[in-house]
Amino acid sequence: MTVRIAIQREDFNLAEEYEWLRQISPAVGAVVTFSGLVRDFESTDGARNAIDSLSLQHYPGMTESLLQEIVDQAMQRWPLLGVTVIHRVGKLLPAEQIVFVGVASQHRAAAFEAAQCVMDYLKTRATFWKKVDQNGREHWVESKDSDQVARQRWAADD
Amino acid sequence: MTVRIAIQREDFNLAEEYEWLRQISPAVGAVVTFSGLVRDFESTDGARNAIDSLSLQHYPGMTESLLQEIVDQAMQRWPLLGVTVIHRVGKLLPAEQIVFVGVASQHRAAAFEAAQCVMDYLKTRATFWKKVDQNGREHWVESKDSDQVARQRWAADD
Amino acid sequence: MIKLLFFGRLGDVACDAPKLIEANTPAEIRDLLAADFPELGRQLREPQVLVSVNQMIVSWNQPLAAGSEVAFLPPVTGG
Amino acid sequence: MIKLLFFGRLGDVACDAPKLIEANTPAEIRDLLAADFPELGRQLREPQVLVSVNQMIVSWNQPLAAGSEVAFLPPVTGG
Repeated sequence: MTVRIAIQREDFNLAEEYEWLRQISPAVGAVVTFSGLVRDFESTDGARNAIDSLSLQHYPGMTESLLQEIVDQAMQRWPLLGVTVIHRVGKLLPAEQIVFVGVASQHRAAAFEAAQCVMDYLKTRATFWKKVDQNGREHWVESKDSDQVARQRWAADD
Repeated sequence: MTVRIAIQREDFNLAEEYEWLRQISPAVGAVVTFSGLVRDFESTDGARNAIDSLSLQHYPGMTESLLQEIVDQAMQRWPLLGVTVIHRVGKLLPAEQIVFVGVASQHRAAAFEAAQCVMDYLKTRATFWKKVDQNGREHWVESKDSDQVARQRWAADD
Repeated sequence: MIKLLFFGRLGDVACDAPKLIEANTPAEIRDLLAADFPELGRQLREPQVLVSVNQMIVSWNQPLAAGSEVAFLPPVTGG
Repeated sequence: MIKLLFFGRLGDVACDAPKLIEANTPAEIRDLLAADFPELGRQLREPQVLVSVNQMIVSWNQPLAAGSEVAFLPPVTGG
């Protein structure tokens, strides 16, 4: 089992991450990747407001431990061969990549479920905070109830 | 909504497929990719037998229609922005890519679920047949009950 | 005439079977083939084997028009 | 002394708040801050706000050792 966790300002390269995951073992039969991108708008109370940029803050040290804990839980639950989690911080423009989760496994069900579970936990537990810049006015993003609900799907492991 | 379906002998390039999906719209917030790879062994009755190669046969014309139908069903069920399905045919060696499913959506839940659903249907409905070459002896792969079970998760749409 | 196609493992046992035949339903084709090719007939009767006419899955009693393409499909194993 | 960290929107309202303080529990820190910075005090009392000591989420009554790092965490919004 091979794990790579990174929190970085720089962009990541999906092709490199995928090649790393698929070569972990000749037993890899399934690789699932998730990439989160900055949308060009924010939905607030049903309205769509264009955004200029996002700024991502995190709690250095604690974030790394939490991501490791989330990955450890996924490894206990599914037979995985490799997991990668990358999260960017700093200023990000629309269409940029924010987050990557990649999972390699023998079979597809484990790879799909583990990737989705890691994302659901990351969204609700990892210490990142997002600020939106709209036309020079900044505000912090509110957390979403739907993310809490998504995480509860995996609650057997809590 | 943009769809790309291909059945081909040639390999595919995950990076190109991903770039195509992420640029479909500035509203894309989530891209999920699934890649299926040829494992270097086959599990039969609990035993692991090394394989030399796979040969993939399909029913030209019918396979394309079935894949289109599977994608159409996913589009009706989830708010998707783009879907790609690529399946290779012919002779494939261990570690080679067999199948790609990519889904772009505004939100991650739709992208994850649609990608997994498309794969589960593809496994049980699309007209592909796999032959294994083990040490010069060929045999056709048996279908797996677990794939039928996986598909039944989405049965509300059947 | 009806055009016949055999996929997957059915292709191996249908090597010597005719690829064109006269018949009114897929079930009749199956019976005709079983008479001359008992192993093929046995496999075509397995409940998991599906039949398509002009690339649509149909019942074994579907009436056939001249020129139809009938395919015999063992359980699929792609992906 | 206890080192204080404020994340997300709490960082904005804690601009002028001290970053070092003497206290026995996170709850006591909250009360001390609320006395001088009412808006910060109000936000720290919101039930979704969590507190960590040395990067572990703890209860508000966790006893603090000298040199601890206490962080106030609004609901996370990464990913």
